[in-house]
Amino acid sequence: MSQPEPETYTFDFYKETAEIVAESSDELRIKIGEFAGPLDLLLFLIRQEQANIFDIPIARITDEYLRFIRLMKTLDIAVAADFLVMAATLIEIKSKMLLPRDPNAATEADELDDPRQELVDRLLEYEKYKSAAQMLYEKTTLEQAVFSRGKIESDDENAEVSATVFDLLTVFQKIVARRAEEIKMEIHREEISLADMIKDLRRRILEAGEVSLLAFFEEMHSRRELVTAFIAALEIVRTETVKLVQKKTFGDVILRKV
Amino acid sequence: MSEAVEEALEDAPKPTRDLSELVAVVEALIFVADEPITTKLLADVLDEDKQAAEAAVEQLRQEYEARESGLQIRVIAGGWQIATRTEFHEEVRKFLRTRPSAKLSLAALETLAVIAYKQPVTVPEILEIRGVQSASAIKTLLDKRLIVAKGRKETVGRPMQYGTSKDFLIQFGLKDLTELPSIEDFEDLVS
Amino acid sequence: MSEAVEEALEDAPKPTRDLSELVAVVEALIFVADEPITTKLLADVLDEDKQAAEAAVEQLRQEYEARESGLQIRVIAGGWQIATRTEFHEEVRKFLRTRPSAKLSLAALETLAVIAYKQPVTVPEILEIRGVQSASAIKTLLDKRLIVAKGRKETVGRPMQYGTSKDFLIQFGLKDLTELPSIEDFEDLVS
Repeated sequence: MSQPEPETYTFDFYKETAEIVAESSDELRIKIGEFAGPLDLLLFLIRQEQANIFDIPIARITDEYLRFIRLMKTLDIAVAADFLVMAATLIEIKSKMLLPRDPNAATEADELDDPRQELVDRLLEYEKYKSAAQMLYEKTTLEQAVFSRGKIESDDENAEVSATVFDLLTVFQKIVARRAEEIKMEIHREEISLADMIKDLRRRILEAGEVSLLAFFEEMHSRRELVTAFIAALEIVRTETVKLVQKKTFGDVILRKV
Repeated sequence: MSEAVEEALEDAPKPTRDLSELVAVVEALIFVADEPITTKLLADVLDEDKQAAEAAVEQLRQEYEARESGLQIRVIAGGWQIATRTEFHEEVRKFLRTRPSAKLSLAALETLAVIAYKQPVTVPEILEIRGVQSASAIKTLLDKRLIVAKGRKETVGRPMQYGTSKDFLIQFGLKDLTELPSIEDFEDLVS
Repeated sequence: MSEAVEEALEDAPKPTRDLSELVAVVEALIFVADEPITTKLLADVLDEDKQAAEAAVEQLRQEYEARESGLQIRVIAGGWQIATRTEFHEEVRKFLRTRPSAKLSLAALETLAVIAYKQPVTVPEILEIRGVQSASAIKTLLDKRLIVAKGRKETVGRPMQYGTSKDFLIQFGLKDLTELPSIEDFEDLVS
């Protein structure tokens, strides 16, 4: 698949799920929908490369994945952290694959030790639910062709809401919020620029040797600041001698001075 | 649908439905309508002549009569409607009375939410939180046995305190009160 | 209903309805019910055996099939319901001026699939399978009443568990959860 710059991606789960188009040569944004998560993106890349899921060309896929992440500047932040975790996982697998194999180890044990194995298992497990989601989508589409009766008189006698515990909580929260409205206070915070964010992060990594990404993100006060923090982290990994380390799957990602 | 397509459809010949098909689709439309539906509206929606629509409804009405069903097709307020037959009103009324009802008005639901999360709580305290009088909602909740009196509060006027009942736990599928979702459970979801 | 009344009813002779009368009254009740009505509830309201009610509904269902009506009798979410036939969806939609309701996002559908197959399931367990935070998807599913809280898991932090609701069955046209294909069936599709 050779596509000229600017890059344009489309993919089709059911129609209209994700399409990433270039608005200008250097600014890309998500037009419709989004990848449902890092595993979804990974499956897309593997398919795009026409690679075998049981023998993932990890170096190529990792490069593609990181390139993609850089493009997704305007990505929703809650998702971004998970995408970064996956980036760290891929980098870790890639580096393990580069390690010379122990010549004394038996071939069979080697296969068991394939650093890609855990990821493949997760992808296969995930893909089952992705297919199940597609099945649900088809069912609900079919069901939308069936209609139940219109309102009749006796319905009005019962025109009340049927409540669940979730309703209790949301209703309670709304009441509390309604009261809090009266004592609302606006707190304005100064927005920090990307350059300052990068400077600050760089200084902290140099001073402490490492910085927890999660802790760094948690300090942010607004969605905007989070976006800036996320881009700053990507920039630092790209331009500085800093690497992403993850101690265990789903664990925190650490930015560490090399 | 683009305008061009719509125009093309308007010029298109009338749909060719035979009577039985027309009767069936007329039945579906009367069934989903919230209010009695006129023959003219039926004809318009189906792109049929008014006479054809008229004939179809009449055919449908006769079929309902002939098969001695529990339902009837009737004219009311100038339109057609499906309704239960009068012979079965006793059973219908009995069903409507006994149907399970975990349903609450919004006022009752709000009051119940406050009582569930703040129990034991007095009427003045509920007023303080909701900002509106809750007397009739409290009566409804007591009638439905969702709340119970929990003794008096040792304060000025010794107001009665309320809390949720065992029936409340059963109706909301809770083992005990600790199973009520907390604000923390939904903090991420609601933000 | 008080115990005395119940006993009186039990001693009372069963009502003497012939099958066609029973079919008709069952039709009336399914029609007025605002959600799918179970065979048991039908039998209770009519003071009939469950088998008799069952036979009547089945008879009714076959009659609807045979007369090629615009409507169908079907089982959904464990109960009986009258609904339009799929063939007429275009005309019905045109009449109601509705579009197919907003699609769930990919993330919400995936989360729903995990919850449907793994229920009761906690938020961290969903994260493990999807590899991504699912909070906003869960919020959407709760708002749409497709999922409900199912108590707490007795583990560290006692996290809330989720499962699918009756509305889920209704909106996805399922009789019950066993109608879902087994998750292992999707393995073959995985390349």
